[in-house]
Amino acid sequence: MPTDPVIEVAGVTKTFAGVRALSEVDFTLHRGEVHALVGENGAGKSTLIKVLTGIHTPDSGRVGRNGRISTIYQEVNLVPLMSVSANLFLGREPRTRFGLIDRARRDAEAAEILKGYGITADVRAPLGTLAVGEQQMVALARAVAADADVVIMDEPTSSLEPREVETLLGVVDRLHEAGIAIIYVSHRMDELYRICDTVTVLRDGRNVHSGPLADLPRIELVSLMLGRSVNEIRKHGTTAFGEGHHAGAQPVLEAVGLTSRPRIDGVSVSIRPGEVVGLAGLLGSGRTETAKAIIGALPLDGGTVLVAGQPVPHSVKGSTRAGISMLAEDRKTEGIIPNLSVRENIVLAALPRLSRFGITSRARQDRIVDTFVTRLRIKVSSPEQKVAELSGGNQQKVLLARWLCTEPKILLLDEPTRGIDVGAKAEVQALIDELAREGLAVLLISSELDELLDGADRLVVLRDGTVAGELEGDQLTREHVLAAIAAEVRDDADSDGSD
Amino acid sequence: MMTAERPTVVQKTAARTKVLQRQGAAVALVLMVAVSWLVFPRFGSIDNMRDLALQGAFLVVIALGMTFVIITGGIDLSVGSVYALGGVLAAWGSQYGFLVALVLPLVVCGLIGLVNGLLIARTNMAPFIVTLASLLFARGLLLVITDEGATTYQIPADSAFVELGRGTVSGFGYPIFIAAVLCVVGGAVLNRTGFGQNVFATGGAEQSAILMGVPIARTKVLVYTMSGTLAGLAGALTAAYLQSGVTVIGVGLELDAIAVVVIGGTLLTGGMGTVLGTVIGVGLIKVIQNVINQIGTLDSNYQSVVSGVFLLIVVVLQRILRR
Amino acid sequence: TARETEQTTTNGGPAASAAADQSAGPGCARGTTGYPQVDLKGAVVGFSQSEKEANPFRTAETQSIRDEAAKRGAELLYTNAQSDLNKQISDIKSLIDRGAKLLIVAPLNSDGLQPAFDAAKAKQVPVVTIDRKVTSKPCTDYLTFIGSDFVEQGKRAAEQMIKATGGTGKVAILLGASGNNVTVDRTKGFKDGIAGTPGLTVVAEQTGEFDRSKGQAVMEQLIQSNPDITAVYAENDEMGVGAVTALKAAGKQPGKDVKVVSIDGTRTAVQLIADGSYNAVIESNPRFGPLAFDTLEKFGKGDEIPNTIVISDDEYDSANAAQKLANAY
Amino acid sequence: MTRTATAATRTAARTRWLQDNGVYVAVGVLLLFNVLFTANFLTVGNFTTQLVQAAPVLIVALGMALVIGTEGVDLSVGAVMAMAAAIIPLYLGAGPFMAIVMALVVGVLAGAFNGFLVARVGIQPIVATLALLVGGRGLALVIADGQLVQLHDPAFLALGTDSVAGVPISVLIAGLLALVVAALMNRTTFGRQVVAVGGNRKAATLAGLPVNRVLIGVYALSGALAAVAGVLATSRLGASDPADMGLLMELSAITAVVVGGTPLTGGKVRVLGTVFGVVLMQLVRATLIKHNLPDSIAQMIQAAIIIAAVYVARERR
Ligand SMILES: Nc1ncnc2c1ncn2[C@@H]1O[C@H](COP(=O)(O)OP(=O)(O)OP(=O)(O)O)[C@@H](O)[C@H]1O
Ligand SMILES: Nc1ncnc2c1ncn2[C@@H]1O[C@H](COP(=O)(O)OP(=O)(O)OP(=O)(O)O)[C@@H](O)[C@H]1O
Ligand SMILES: [Mg+2]
Ligand SMILES: [Mg+2]
Repeated sequence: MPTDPVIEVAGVTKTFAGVRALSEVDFTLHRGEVHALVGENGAGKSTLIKVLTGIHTPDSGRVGRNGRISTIYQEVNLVPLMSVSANLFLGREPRTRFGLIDRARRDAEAAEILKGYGITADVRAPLGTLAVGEQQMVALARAVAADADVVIMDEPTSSLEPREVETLLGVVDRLHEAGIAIIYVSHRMDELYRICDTVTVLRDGRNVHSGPLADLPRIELVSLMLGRSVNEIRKHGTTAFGEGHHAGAQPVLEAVGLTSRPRIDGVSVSIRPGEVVGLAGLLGSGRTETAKAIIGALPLDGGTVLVAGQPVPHSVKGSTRAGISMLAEDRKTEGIIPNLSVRENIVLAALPRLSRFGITSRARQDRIVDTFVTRLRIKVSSPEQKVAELSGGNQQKVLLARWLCTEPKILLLDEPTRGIDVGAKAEVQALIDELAREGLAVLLISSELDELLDGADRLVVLRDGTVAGELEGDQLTREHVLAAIAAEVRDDADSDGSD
Repeated sequence: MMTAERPTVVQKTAARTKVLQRQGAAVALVLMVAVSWLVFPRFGSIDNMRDLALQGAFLVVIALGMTFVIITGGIDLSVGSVYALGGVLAAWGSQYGFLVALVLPLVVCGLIGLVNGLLIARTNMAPFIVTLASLLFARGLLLVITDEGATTYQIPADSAFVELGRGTVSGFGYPIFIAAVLCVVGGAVLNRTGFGQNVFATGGAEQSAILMGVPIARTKVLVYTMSGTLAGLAGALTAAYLQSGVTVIGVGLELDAIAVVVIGGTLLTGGMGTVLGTVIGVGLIKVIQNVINQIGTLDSNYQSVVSGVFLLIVVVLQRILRR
Repeated sequence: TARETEQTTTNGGPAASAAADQSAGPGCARGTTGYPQVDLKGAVVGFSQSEKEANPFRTAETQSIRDEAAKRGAELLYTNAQSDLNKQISDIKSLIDRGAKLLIVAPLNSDGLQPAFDAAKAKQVPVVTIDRKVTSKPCTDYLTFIGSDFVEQGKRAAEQMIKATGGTGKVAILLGASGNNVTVDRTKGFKDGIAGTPGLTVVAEQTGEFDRSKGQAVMEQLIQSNPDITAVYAENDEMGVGAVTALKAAGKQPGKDVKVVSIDGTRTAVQLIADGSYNAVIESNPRFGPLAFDTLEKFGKGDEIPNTIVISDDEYDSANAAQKLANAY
Repeated sequence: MTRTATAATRTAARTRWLQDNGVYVAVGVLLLFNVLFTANFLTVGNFTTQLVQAAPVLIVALGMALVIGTEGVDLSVGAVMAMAAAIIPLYLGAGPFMAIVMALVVGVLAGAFNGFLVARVGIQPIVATLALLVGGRGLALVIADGQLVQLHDPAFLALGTDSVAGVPISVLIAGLLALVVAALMNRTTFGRQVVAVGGNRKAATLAGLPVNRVLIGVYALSGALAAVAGVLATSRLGASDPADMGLLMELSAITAVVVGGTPLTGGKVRVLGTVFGVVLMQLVRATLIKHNLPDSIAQMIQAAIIIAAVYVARERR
């Protein structure tokens, strides 16, 4: 292993309005190594990265860089209104003889590059029209194409499904072979062990461990992250889901023939009380759209939604009133209200219920907020902290709390564990389990197959906006699902390398 | 190869929407012109067309700068005052020759724009309020220069500078050609240069743009400087055309400029917009004004009602087309 | 009209009596300019108004032109520039385009209408400007100017002020809109007028933008900080009326404790004189119709037209306000 | 969670404090300046004058603050004031109550129309309300036939001239409305929904909030408040003056709101800040007039003060 450091950080401390995000952190990245950066939500991973790249200036400490850095940030950081190719080449566009941007060449090269990442979308379309996962791939392509010495990836796979994860890991391998150093942040253990040479564990803003990864048993790594003993953790399996649930007989939610051209066409889903139904499919297969159609956020060309046999008016308000809640996939643009406090974000949807004649009651709000902050272990300095200041995972928990305090009958969860750490993930999964046991009907959308297989009692598989099949009981195996998801896609059969 | 092989239905719909978005204002303009032509015989006369184009030219120059500003997600309320100031400076400067008359307003107005840009980019103050302050400032400066408005500087009729505003090519005034050239250059800068890409990125998603290494601050400073300079240029051209530095012009002009940019399909929230759209927007506003005049008998109080209604129809129409 | 026949003197004279005595430079005749002859009857006459008819002066001005056109059997084309100079230029061009053979223009501003005059010249259309004198050349760029002498108005206001205050007092001036040459002239005239009266000092001059409520607001501030103000000169009636309201609210008796003099001649202000809470108003005569059409007719006949035709402005004070109330607009 | 009281955090806290309270400090400084350097400043009459003049601006600014809270802006407030002014003489025959009610109805309708354009048709607020800014004043002039109308109804005029316990009625009304709006923002679901819609409209929609109703409500409120301001200003003027009533009020109101610390980017409404923003701008105007500065210098000083006030209160990155 080469020992020449490309990044060297010593004693870095970074504080935000009284919150210490990093405290005396030492960190070294050597040329050509793939370095895992792990830790709980809010441990300071993203902050460390922003210090490394110079976005944040540390309060104290020394940052040494010895090479060009290129970064994929945690939230997709591209410009949605600009075209895909413009995003890919922003800042280094090919020029014509007159020094003007050569758009034809830019588009052609972009299409060529993106094909290598399995994206065949029109590169002249606005980036925002792509699915989140596709956008993440564009960000990846952009970072890689910048020919840097260091590539930093902050949770690059959190919005990718298995096939794209493979593509991405392939890219990492390629970069690794080319001698480029990589910092890789992820909450997914499998990935880390597959590709990383070394690991740094952050806890509460401190570096609690740095060293080779292969020597470190998985369980010990988790224990380092959480600061809990190995024994305590050993109880859990891959996911925190329990056995199947006892569902009621009559479906509480029936969505029949949902059609919203061109995204989904005749999708039907029904869920019984106490049942967790998983929605599986490739990126862009229309899972998010199905959930949005059910909640009434997508204009429908056809189809109806029934709750307990009664048709629900097609609007978010109507659905909410009927007892449906949805945790949106993209928490940044569709979830949090950044300038409001944690408390205000949590009670937002339930506020009318917590008020009398439109006058709010602070005491009732505080009670409910306290309950959920404790129950979901949301890491905040106070409920009055602005939600925008929380780490990604904690924001996700705030959103979950928002929906749980509306006491819904039906909960639609679009990627509920995206970007949250192992500890929190287990909690969320256990929570889903618990909620189902309490009689809630849950629709679970996840790009992680394990999560779907373990968590769902039944799987509805979508392909190109239509239902491609339903799997239950014995059929709930990896092979069956992959076969159903990607019936036509040949190269999928042998992509099962990640477990 | 320009595209991926197989555009999906989604992409095709998106493309179609884009065409309509772009042409919403154009469709409205074509309709307006066609109807006016039929209803008012004098509308289509060559004299009327020349005058329309000339009146539009001054606004186009200002709106061009405003387009850039708005695409970065900003706004520039100072252009009306800066325009008037530019005219006064040009008229004052004309006694020292052509070059002073032209350069002085550009420099001073550019400086005001630069200060706007610096304040906005470096201090995170809202563009609306910063440029509102410079609206007051520029008007104040104008009053200082003109002895509280008591002095109006005249441009000697034989000065070469007058030719800039009054000269014509087959009846069409020079300002029309100047505006046209500026638009072509502006369009190229916006779409075909790195600076143009930065303008889009800044307005589209500022935080992301920062992370992508776009020089946000520099881009903002540049667009406001540009807007100030162009407003100054429009003022100078107007002074040349009017042969004097009239002090009372430009009041409320910022709202006209914003309206035409938005009518032209540029998103007020930033990140999207075209120069051509702005030109079409100017066309629409000027045709509406012209048509109101053609009606002739309209009570002066009704004129603003009609303008308001027209404005409303155009934006609603555009909005509906966009769906 | 009935009002016209009431007039007697040059200065105190009624509305539409022209005093052509102040004409400057040589006259202007059709023969020397080469304009075609146009018979007023049946002729298309264009009138370009500068601002909305939202104040009494503009209303009376437009009405006077409309009435006179109807009386003479001329067809009147009308435009309103809505306070936009560029629009006034287009307006004038479009009037010519629509076939106006004679033009009456109420300029928005003294400067800046040159392109419009050039267009009229090119089409051989004579232009009479009213109410506000422009800096272009009479007889060449336009035919003649009919209107008041604003500096003179200011001077007369000063005379009335001296009379009302007895030559001593502290005066607040409510200025018109900044940058407007009416403001400039009326200020100059007034200051010249009181220059020889050392007892009168100007303690404040602030703009009320020709607007009643702004005049009121400014007066409220001034009377608080300078409670010893004894006179107000308002550059139009609207601000004067606003000042009266402000003075009353501050516990002063306008017209007595604080003398008020203004310029315009609106019904409201003249009524206030009659009621005793205002001291004097210098008229700014808006009834240009008869004079303008007379001038055009004379020009058509080939007579020589003076470069400037000063319309006579009446004045109102406590002695005559009640009788002349009907003459106010 | 680690909390440390380092020098850096203390400085941060101090700037934060100034950022939150800058407008109050500015008002204090300006008051002090006037007490020291302006003749006859410390009189009851003078303070009454300042409050009376500020009252209509404050009423409009309250509505504007709500609109800005939803990430909108209402350029039509001045035109709505003019419309209210134009309506009054038409109904004064049926008594002042009727006239005021009709003016308010017009204000609410105009505002709701704006709200409809913004919420349902999806037009950007600046442009949607610009249409009414242009057309509304024209409409007012058409209603009034372009003329200023002298008003003589003593009961209606009393609204502008009378006081209760030494406090002018218009000031009382403005103060009361400020309290109501403050309660609305801090104590009601509607208030929370306003900032939620302004903070992230998409998320608010997905959270099942009645986004359209909130938007229409906020614009209707702004229209209603503008109409109230129009009524008060008219009664104080003693005349209905649709041509000049509320001219450029939109800019004064927006300035006051922003100077008071409400960001134009929405998601936050500061009611007390708005009150002080209005007072600050009123004091600035009064100071400039009382010191008899020429218009040119006065405008430049106003510009500088706006910049300084907003600079202090700006959100730091
Ligand atoms: N801009 C900010 N203002 C205030 N606090 C912040 C800011 N950015 C981060 N923090 C705080 O710093 C701590 C570390 O956050 P960071 O985003 O680095 O966590 P992370 O390890 O990336 O978590 P995750 O896995 O959830 O993304 C958190 O407590 C967070 O609330
Ligand atoms: N705002 C949008 N405008 C245009 N097309 C969109 C938009 N949002 C999504 N799409 C397209 O609709 C299709 C389905 O959407 P989406 O990708 O959200 O489905 P999904 O199955 O939920 O995938 P994901 O794994 O990202 O949740 C995709 O092809 C995507 O490109
Ligand atoms: Mg992170
Ligand atoms: Mg999805």
